[in-house]
Amino acid sequence: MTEIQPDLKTSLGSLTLKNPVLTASGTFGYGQEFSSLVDPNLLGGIVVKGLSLKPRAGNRPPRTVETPCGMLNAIGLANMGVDAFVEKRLPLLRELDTVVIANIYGHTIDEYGTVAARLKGVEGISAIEVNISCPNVDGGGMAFGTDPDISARVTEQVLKKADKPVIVKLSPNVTDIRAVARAVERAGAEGISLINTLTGMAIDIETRLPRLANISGGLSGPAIRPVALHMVYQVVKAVRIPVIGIGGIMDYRDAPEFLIAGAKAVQVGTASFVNPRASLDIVEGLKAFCQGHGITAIDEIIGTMRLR
Amino acid sequence: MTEIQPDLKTSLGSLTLKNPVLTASGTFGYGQEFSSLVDPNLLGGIVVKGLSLKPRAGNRPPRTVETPCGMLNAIGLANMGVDAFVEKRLPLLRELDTVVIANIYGHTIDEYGTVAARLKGVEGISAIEVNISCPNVDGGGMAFGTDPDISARVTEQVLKKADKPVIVKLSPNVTDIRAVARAVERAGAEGISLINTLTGMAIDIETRLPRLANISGGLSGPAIRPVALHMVYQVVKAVRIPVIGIGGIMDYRDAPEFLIAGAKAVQVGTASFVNPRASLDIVEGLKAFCQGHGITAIDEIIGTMRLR
Amino acid sequence: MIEEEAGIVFNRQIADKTYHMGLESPRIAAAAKPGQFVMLRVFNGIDPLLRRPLSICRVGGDGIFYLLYRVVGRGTAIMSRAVKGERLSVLGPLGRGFKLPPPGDRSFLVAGGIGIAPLISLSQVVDKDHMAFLVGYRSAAEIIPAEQVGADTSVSIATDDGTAGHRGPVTELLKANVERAGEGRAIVFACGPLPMLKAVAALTSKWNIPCQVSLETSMACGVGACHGCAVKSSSGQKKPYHHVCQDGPVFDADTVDWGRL
Amino acid sequence: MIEEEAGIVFNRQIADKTYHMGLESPRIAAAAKPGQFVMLRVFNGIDPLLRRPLSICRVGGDGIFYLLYRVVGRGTAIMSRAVKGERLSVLGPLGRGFKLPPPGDRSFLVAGGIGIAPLISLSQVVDKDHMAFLVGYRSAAEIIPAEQVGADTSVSIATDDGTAGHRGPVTELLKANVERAGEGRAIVFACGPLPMLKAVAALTSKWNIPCQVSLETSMACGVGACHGCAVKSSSGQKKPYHHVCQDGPVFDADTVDWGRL
Ligand SMILES: Cc1cc2nc3c(=O)[nH]c(=O)nc-3n(C[C@H](O)[C@H](O)[C@H](O)COP(=O)(O)OP(=O)(O)OC[C@H]3O[C@@H](n4cnc5c(N)ncnc54)[C@H](O)[C@@H]3O)c2cc1C
Ligand SMILES: Cc1cc2nc3c(=O)[nH]c(=O)nc-3n(C[C@H](O)[C@H](O)[C@H](O)COP(=O)(O)OP(=O)(O)OC[C@H]3O[C@@H](n4cnc5c(N)ncnc54)[C@H](O)[C@@H]3O)c2cc1C
Ligand SMILES: Cc1cc2nc3c(=O)[nH]c(=O)nc-3n(C[C@H](O)[C@H](O)[C@H](O)COP(=O)(O)O)c2cc1C
Ligand SMILES: Cc1cc2nc3c(=O)[nH]c(=O)nc-3n(C[C@H](O)[C@H](O)[C@H](O)COP(=O)(O)O)c2cc1C
Ligand code: FES
Ligand code: FES
Repeated sequence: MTEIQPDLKTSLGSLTLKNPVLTASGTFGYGQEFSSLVDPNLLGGIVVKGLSLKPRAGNRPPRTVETPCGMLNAIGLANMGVDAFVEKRLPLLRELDTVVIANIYGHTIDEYGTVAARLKGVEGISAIEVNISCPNVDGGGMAFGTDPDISARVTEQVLKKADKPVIVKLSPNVTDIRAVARAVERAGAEGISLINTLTGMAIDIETRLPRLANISGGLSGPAIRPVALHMVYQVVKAVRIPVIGIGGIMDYRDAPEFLIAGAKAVQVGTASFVNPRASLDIVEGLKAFCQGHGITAIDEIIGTMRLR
Repeated sequence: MTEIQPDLKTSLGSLTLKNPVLTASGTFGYGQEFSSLVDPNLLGGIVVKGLSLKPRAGNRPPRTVETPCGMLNAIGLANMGVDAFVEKRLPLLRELDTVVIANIYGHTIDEYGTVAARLKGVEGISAIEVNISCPNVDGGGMAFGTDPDISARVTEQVLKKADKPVIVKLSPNVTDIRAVARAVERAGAEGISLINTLTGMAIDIETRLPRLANISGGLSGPAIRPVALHMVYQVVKAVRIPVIGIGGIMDYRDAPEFLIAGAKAVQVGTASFVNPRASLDIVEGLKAFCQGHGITAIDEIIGTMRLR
Repeated sequence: MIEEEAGIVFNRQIADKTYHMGLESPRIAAAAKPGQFVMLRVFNGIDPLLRRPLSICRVGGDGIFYLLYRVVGRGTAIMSRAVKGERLSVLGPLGRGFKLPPPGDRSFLVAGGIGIAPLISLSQVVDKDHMAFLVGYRSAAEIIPAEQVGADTSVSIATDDGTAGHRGPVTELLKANVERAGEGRAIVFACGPLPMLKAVAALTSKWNIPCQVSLETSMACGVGACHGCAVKSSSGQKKPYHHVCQDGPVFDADTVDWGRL
Repeated sequence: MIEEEAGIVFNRQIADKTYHMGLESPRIAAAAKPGQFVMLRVFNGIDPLLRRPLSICRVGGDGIFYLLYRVVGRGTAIMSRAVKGERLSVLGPLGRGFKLPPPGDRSFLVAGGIGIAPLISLSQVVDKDHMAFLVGYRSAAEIIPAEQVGADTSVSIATDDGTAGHRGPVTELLKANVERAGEGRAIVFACGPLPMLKAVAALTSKWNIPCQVSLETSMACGVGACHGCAVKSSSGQKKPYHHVCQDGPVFDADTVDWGRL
């Protein structure tokens, strides 16, 4: 075991990351909230909170509730809107020496395109991550991302308006994640990230009220990791574009599971709430893991799951 | 708080249960394994391990692995076959003064019917629970239960051959659980139970082998409870037939969540491994809960979720 | 914002279901202001998963800060079993604390039960000659010995059942105290259960006296990253929702939409 | 099968990463047979969720039974921090233990590391005059003081690195002992890592000596309800898979398909 510095670089299509650890959208604010504890420059990248065309107030509270090894959230995609983001938050993010990815969503297919268009020519954003898990207002409330065709149309629309690499973030609440993955690949996505949250709910048995004002919400955290890992594994086998694994990654031992399953990078979400330094700890843990196993480049473990 | 004896009786279509707590298929063996610790006569009912036409050896080990607040299993539906069950296990089950439900599955739609036919005229079984979560050999490996039409056809086939009430047990690995629920209701199911396990996997980062020989398995335990509760809530609103709630119920505080969401009964699965007396503790806990809240009959809380 | 493993200096029960804990963290102790809080990781596992928000009750000169907490669920139950010497991860100090009144103003500190916690530290910095510290409990059994946890002023008590002090809600004490004080600049600081806060907010609004309240919501991150801790702001505020962890936990009562709480 | 909260009588480290725990449960102690195991709930939460299977190392006359365990992961780490007086839920005794040889038969007990646990209780019931107890370790640092945990016979040690006893695998000790013993009815009992068990099974099969092995698999229920603990049986057996928790954990070596383990 020599103390070599393993090469943690990884690539997502045309994007190169200094290491495979990003923060997940909606869990790291706009990158500044944790900056006194985590130097974002040491991360592979930051995915900012979902941006919509107009500012959104979000859902009524309560918006979060703890569940076994997880949490439900129904934030309701509260955000300042894409224009305010570019004006107020991006200047600071631009100073960073790491990849910044803008997570976007819309209420209609067109709106997805419009948000992407607002980011056209804007400097300091390396890629767009398209959240297709939000309810499709035109489509009766089921999420865009539950239908391969609509997922593809959203992807095409964003690609038409965007001047940056487009990553599509899939919803796990589907029968066949591979079908959605293939559809967005065919539509031209440069990468796929998954999973977003599983839909769930909780009830207060004393008041008989749902614990979230929105009734249902998105389940995240370690509880969902096995589901996330399986979907990542399935999608890696179904498409050729790079995959980013997300879901319940808490520490450096969880991240390699996703890499071994074939993900090129991972995103850390809920873990940042529990341990604000989680993403950085994972970068450092991965380095030590490589050193301890004589791995000189993280690439060497990606997609290397063996079979019995 | 008077010490009245609350009435815990509940009904599932034509079936009456002495209380709303059953043991879930595959987690309580054939009812005898735990009998020195739990008197099955005190439970609302027992659902036996899934029965197939022929005996099945099951998957290669390892078959189980622990995950955050949950476990994955890939037992592979190991069982002695329906005929051996009737001959060897049923005689003892027949002595019980509680509802015994036979959980069945097939590799083809026809086979589902054949298994049901083998239970025709057989005494000691109160109802059949049809597991439609197993991979559809004819259908490329996706489970029968992921397609509303096939789910309906399985239901019809079983109904054609069975002389007992038929409950269909749904898979949660679908985009729209309501569509499947409505399809099996239309096909004539007398009740619906849900959820079966979520598909998941885990990888050993040292050996880079999947932790289950089968690669993927079914996630159960408290981790999945929020997902289960949400699906139960959705299905209750979508159908008129009774719904049995299953998924991560560990103690008496979890069961009322499902009842309040509208389930007429619950099944206790993984909890029995952690606490063999879990099902009985839940019966007793429900009784105390009713007493503590001035509820004279458990019926009074079913489907009483309030909205803010 | 500091995150570190703080050693438990002591952890003891001081009233029914109520515990007092000292944590050694010179950096957090040095930075804390009255009304701020910490996010505490109650143990080193993943269930329960999230940190618990707890007000900084008091800061000692010795690099120790103190919590006062009531056991209401799993997290606080785990806390209550922690022993001296254990180290717990603390993130803090967080949020905006109380804005202090100019010296000479009369301060009325109004607590309901465990709501006394953030007001203890406030009581140490406001002008003691013009302060009344009023605490309501359901019953005498619940009384938290305020002097033992750092209130170096005497506290007036109200109990719902009359087993100690004034019989009736603490708002009646507040009314009496404010009336007795008569004219002059005054301010109310309140922390406690929602119905109490609503009543205090309604009274101070009627009296036209400024009022600062410390609010509680469920929190996932505690630092403004998740947008989980929203409370509706009153009309006329810039944002539709305040974030309790960043904009609060202390708010001017008239900036909050009490009807939606 | 009994399920009850058993009080910890002691819990102490006795070798590198290895602990010895006494649990008071007169009913389980009274019912236990050598080779049986318990399913232990390492603490009262839901993560880690499942019980841990552990062999009953020894039973005292005083209603206490003893475990010998190695810290390998989260559950055993939690166990190692438990203190006297805590109560842990135990389910047991479970499974089928060793079938005892008729008196006069020569017994060879072969353990690899922590595999010594079930053999300790066996050593107390087989004919001491015709027994050899052989234990292999990687290194001297790992040696578990067998007499301290209840072996009232002397133990021969082998270490891979030669830091104590015979240098080499414990199977070499076994070979030497069996050869030295010469003709006459003999039986081997083995517990330890899989490669060791395979080697022992191969040797005894060659020698045509009966061999009983205690196997480990992951277990969810421990009582035959989940079908999780399968190991492939050798051809000619009635069932395609044994269930370790019910049919074992002790098996006749020739009933197991070693190629598929
Ligand atoms: C800014 C702030 C300061 C606080 N200061 C104190 C204090 O000084 N002393 C004290 O005893 N309590 C205080 N609380 C309340 C305290 O956070 C909760 O009592 C505690 O989180 C309950 O955790 P539990 O695991 O015991 O309960 P559970 O009910 O098991 O907790 C489940 C979840 O609900 C959340 N939760 C439950 N009750 C509350 C609540 N009242 N407010 C916010 N989240 C809640 C928990 O954080 C957790 O995520 C404060 C809350 C906030 C927001
Ligand atoms: C019948 C039987 C008897 C045993 N007797 C002993 C004993 O006396 N002393 C002792 O130290 N160990 C014994 N073991 C092994 C012991 O069960 C494991 O070391 C222990 O479960 C590891 O738990 P963990 O949480 O520390 O490790 P983790 O790796 O965190 O456990 C994760 C999961 O894997 C399972 N697991 C991990 N290792 C094993 C293993 N080797 N066998 C079975 N399941 C495993 C755990 O039970 C748990 O479900 C026995 C195993 C069996 C099946
Ligand atoms: C509070 C919260 C807010 C989130 N907001 C967004 C969002 O705006 N856009 C998005 O694509 N995903 C959002 N997510 C999903 C996460 O990015 C991530 O996909 C999910 O939480 C699973 O990862 P985890 O288990 O590591 O948290 C949010 C998650 C949480 C917990
Ligand atoms: C080991 C194991 C075996 C199972 N076998 C079956 C089965 O044979 N048939 C079936 O319908 N469900 C089976 N299930 C699913 C359970 O009945 C239940 O639906 C699921 O575990 C969720 O409930 P829980 O979280 O309470 O365990 C099995 C579950 C486990 C853990
Ligand atoms: S708790 Fe996360 S933003 Fe306030
Ligand atoms: S562990 Fe469940 S059957 Fe053996």
